[in-house]
Amino acid sequence: MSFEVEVRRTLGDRMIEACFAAPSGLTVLRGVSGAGKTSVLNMVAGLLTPDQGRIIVNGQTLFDGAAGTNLPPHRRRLGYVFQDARLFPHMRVRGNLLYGYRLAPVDDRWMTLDEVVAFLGIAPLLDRWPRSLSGGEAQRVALGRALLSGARALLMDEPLASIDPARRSGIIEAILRIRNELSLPMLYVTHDPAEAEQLATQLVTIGG
Amino acid sequence: MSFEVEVRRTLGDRMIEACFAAPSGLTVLRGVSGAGKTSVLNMVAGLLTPDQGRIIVNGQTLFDGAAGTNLPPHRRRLGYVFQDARLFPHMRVRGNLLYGYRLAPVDDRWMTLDEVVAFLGIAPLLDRWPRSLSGGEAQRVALGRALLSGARALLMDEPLASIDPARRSGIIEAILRIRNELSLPMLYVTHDPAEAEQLATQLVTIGG
Amino acid sequence: MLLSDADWEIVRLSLKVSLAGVIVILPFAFMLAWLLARGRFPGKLLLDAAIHLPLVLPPVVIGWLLLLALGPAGPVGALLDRWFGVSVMFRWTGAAIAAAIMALPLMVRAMRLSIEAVDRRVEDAARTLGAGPGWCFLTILLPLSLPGIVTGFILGFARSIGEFGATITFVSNIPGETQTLSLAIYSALQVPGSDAAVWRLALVSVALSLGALVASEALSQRQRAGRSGHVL
Amino acid sequence: MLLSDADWEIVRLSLKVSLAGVIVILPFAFMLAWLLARGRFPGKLLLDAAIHLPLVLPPVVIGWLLLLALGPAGPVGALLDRWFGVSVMFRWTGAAIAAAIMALPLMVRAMRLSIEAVDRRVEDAARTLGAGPGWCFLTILLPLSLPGIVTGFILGFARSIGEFGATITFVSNIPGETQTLSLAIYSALQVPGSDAAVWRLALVSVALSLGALVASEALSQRQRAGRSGHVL
Amino acid sequence: RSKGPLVLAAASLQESLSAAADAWAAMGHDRPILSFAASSALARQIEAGAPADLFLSADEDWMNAVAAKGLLRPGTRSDFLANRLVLIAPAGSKGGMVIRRGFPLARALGKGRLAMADPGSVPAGKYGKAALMAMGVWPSVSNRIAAAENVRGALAMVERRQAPYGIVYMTDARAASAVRVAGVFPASSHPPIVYPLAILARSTHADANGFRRFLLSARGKAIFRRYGFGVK
Ligand SMILES: Nc1ncnc2c1ncn2[C@@H]1O[C@H](COP(=O)(O)OP(=O)(O)OP(=O)(O)O)[C@@H](O)[C@H]1O
Ligand SMILES: Nc1ncnc2c1ncn2[C@@H]1O[C@H](COP(=O)(O)OP(=O)(O)OP(=O)(O)O)[C@@H](O)[C@H]1O
Ligand SMILES: [Mg+2]
Ligand SMILES: [Mg+2]
Repeated sequence: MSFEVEVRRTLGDRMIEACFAAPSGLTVLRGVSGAGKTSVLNMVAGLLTPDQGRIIVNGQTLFDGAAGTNLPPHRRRLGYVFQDARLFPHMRVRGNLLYGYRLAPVDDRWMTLDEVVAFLGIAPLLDRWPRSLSGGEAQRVALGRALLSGARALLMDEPLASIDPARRSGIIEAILRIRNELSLPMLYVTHDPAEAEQLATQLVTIGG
Repeated sequence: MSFEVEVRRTLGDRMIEACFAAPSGLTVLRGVSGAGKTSVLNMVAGLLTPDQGRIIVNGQTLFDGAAGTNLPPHRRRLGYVFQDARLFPHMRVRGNLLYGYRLAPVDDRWMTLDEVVAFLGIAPLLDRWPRSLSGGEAQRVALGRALLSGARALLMDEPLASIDPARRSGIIEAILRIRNELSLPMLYVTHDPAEAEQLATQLVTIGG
Repeated sequence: MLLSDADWEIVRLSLKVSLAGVIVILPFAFMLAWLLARGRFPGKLLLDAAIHLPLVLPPVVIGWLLLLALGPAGPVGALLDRWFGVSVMFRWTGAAIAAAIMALPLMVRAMRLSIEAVDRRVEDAARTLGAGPGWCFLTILLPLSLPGIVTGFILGFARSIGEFGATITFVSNIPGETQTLSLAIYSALQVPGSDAAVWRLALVSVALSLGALVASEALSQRQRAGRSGHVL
Repeated sequence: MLLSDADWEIVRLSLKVSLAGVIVILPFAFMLAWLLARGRFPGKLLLDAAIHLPLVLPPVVIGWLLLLALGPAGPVGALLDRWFGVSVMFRWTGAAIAAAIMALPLMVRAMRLSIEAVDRRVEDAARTLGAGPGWCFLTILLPLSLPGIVTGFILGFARSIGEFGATITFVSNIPGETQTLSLAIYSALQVPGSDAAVWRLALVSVALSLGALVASEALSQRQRAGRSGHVL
Repeated sequence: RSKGPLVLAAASLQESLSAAADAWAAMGHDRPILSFAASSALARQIEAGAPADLFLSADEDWMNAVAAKGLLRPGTRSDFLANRLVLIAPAGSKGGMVIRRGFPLARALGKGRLAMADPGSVPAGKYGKAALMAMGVWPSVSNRIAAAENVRGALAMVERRQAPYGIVYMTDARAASAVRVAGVFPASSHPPIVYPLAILARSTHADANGFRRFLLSARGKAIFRRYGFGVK
């Protein structure tokens, strides 16, 4: 099993619950707006602590409420593409892309800067500051940053939301290659049925 | 003519150009990521000053480089749904929604809070702070805020990007109603061909 | 710790002087902070430097400059006297002016920091919704700068409670009129063997600003709790 | 304006004292600001209050407290002497300590304001990319708090150039060792008819901090220009 | 380079003692290091164990406080200088005043204030208050006092015409050109004004006693007499 997630967490007066196991490949999470998709990714990433439950990724227990296990985010080594790009405003695009790359053990890196820059088409942006990027440009940089971090699994929250159809198909191809060739497990949030169709090895509905 | 736009502006080493006239109804702007769609909307809204050109909306000249005309944003009365939601962090959802409503002359208002809340499905959110909203929730509030401002035209930058299919069709219906019944001119950015198909009375490609 | 009536009188006066000074200067400080954060005009650096003067010069010199400007023989002082028939010499109002001037640089700097941290795109959003520059300032910039205003207020209040040199030089040390806590402490320090009085008054100073601190923390806590309900 | 050799000596000493004090205290100030902005621990309010003390109490009282603690007969002073054989009494190091202590509250408050304005979600992003808490602090929080650090530095530097009461009380007024610009101005003020000397020295003070101001403005201008290239 | 003894001296001795130190240096000795501050601050430094050689206080109280703690070298204390108290007015103002019981000071002040060092704490102020009480005019002017930080502050107020009259030492009046002596208080109207001098118990400097003896010598006293002091 690549992801085994069984969590529960109260946010304000809402209760977010999720329970699924994903064999391997890419798991698409869907659900209406506000269902809790982002919250689930945050819990898997270690940014939000579940009230109770268990999170196991690639056989490693990241969180276990009963046993008191709770790995901090930087030890989980999950590449996370946030719903908002969340780039580092004080680093140029290149610095953003290499932030996780430099922290990853050499053996864990499975992509180079050049590869990422090429398939995301962000070569002209490398020396720019994040604040000057367009919506789609920032989103691509955020995607590249996560891919370069040598992660053992990917969490992607609507990574293609503001990317034009031409680029989108190129990126989808790359994601499929990562899924198939590197067999990296992924959790992927999207509202686009076509995208889900193309990418998913499994579909999970949150708050369904 | 509802929109007559002919502008040129340099951003860094990029030159953004647009030249189009829209008869009435909803004009979809498309173009690859970074083409300049957001920049064009910002110029129409008065947030970015063109280096040269003219912007006329509903026959009123908002900007004319040659004549030195440049109406400040708050006099243009255009409802703008930003690509990022850009809610006011220090006001609750209700305060955000009513911000423009309260500033609009009573006669200019063409929608009430109740109507907006109903068709966007944000009734449970009214007393929440923006920071606690999910991506799609924030996007809907931003949409509602612009609709309530009694604007004479609407600028929408991927307003449905992170909204689930079920809600999306409801909102599209509402937009169509605004387009047809109120005959409010709109500039609408989207990457989704299906959305463009449903909504557009005219298609304009930026940076084509 | 028991305070005598005279001590209470000093406390009351100190509060009056500090609060009056800081509250009156607050809007000016904010306008200056705004000018420095957002404005582009010739002489901006000079204005910036002038605001820092009360910090850079020994307080006694500031008191002396105030005296030259606002004293009966000074240009401003003469005008005040001629037009309004008021004199701030040897009056608590003069002490409040000294307190305000000494607090000014701290207040401006803190507020400026907060103003610069405000996301201008949020203000842009307000503009498109029909808010003119003034309304946008009041409803967006001002509340979003609240952390800087609170910090500026606390720094300014604490500074003016501790203000000594400029006050005694400008308006002298007159019990009941200009003898604030700091001046009373100084007087006590001059007398051998009056350590107990020094400690007592110093503790009162500390208690006053501790009170202000608690109030401000509570305020900003509440504010922060509200806005950042998002734990994501 | 011509400065005598003695004047230059005073300027050199003032710079040494202020810079040494402010630079040495800077990391501590940042840690304190961080603790107050982010920490939750019992006694936080007390720590906060303690940091404000140098602002609230008349400087002379702070000088006296320093004397009691760090003087040869004081508990800390005795330890310093026994362990390291150093004494700060009547030494420029003592003046630097006084300057640092007086600057501390201003520095902490400014830095805290900036730390509180940092978007924690950006730090979260760094964490998911493999940055441990320490690395995240160094590469994200610290640079994003730069405006507060610059402001804190300027406020602290200006404050210590203007510092007088605590210094003269703690380490006296010894030419060439503890007589900084402010103390020299005080000495000149004590001599009737020496207004020219007062003005000269005051102008030097102002020039020094104007220099610091220009440097800081240039620094933050450059930084701001870089990051906010977005005119949208 | 070798250094002379460290002398802690009351701020009002600045010109005269500097001249004496120059004379001593001209005789081939290392010039003493002079630190001028308020007597209270200097005494507290001595109490804290500061390593100085001589103490010249502006009044007996602080010398007594230091002596009581055994911090003076036995047999080295002497009442060194004497001073007189005078009533001053701005130069160019009219009207002399014979100072005797019930002299019309309150009437002469009119709406103005009487500048003097803080009568509650600063030596010159304490003497002044005693003198006014002896003359029986204290009750009529006690609410018209402008209390300054020290006697030089009081002098400055009259120099700048903030106050029509002031009470200062004869030596201060002599040094300032912008004031004139309006009257001299009878020596019997207040406790004798003496400046005690002593070597400190912790003094280690070989020249300490030599400089002390020079000050007490005829040559030394002549210097101080030039500045208007009475010498014993
Ligand atoms: N502090 C809070 N108080 C109340 N409700 C909260 C709080 N924080 C989050 N929520 C709610 O929790 C729900 C889950 O949010 P989440 O961001 O996980 O949704 P999502 O499935 O990602 O939605 P979207 O598709 O719109 O991004 C939302 O309805 C949100 O409003
Ligand atoms: N300061 C700047 N320096 C250089 N280039 C800039 C600057 N500001 C904006 N740009 C560029 O201008 C272009 C237009 O940006 P804009 O946001 O208008 O694009 P867009 O069409 O909205 O793209 P998207 O679909 O990704 O949102 C982008 O390529 C952007 O990188
Ligand atoms: Mg979400
Ligand atoms: Mg865009």
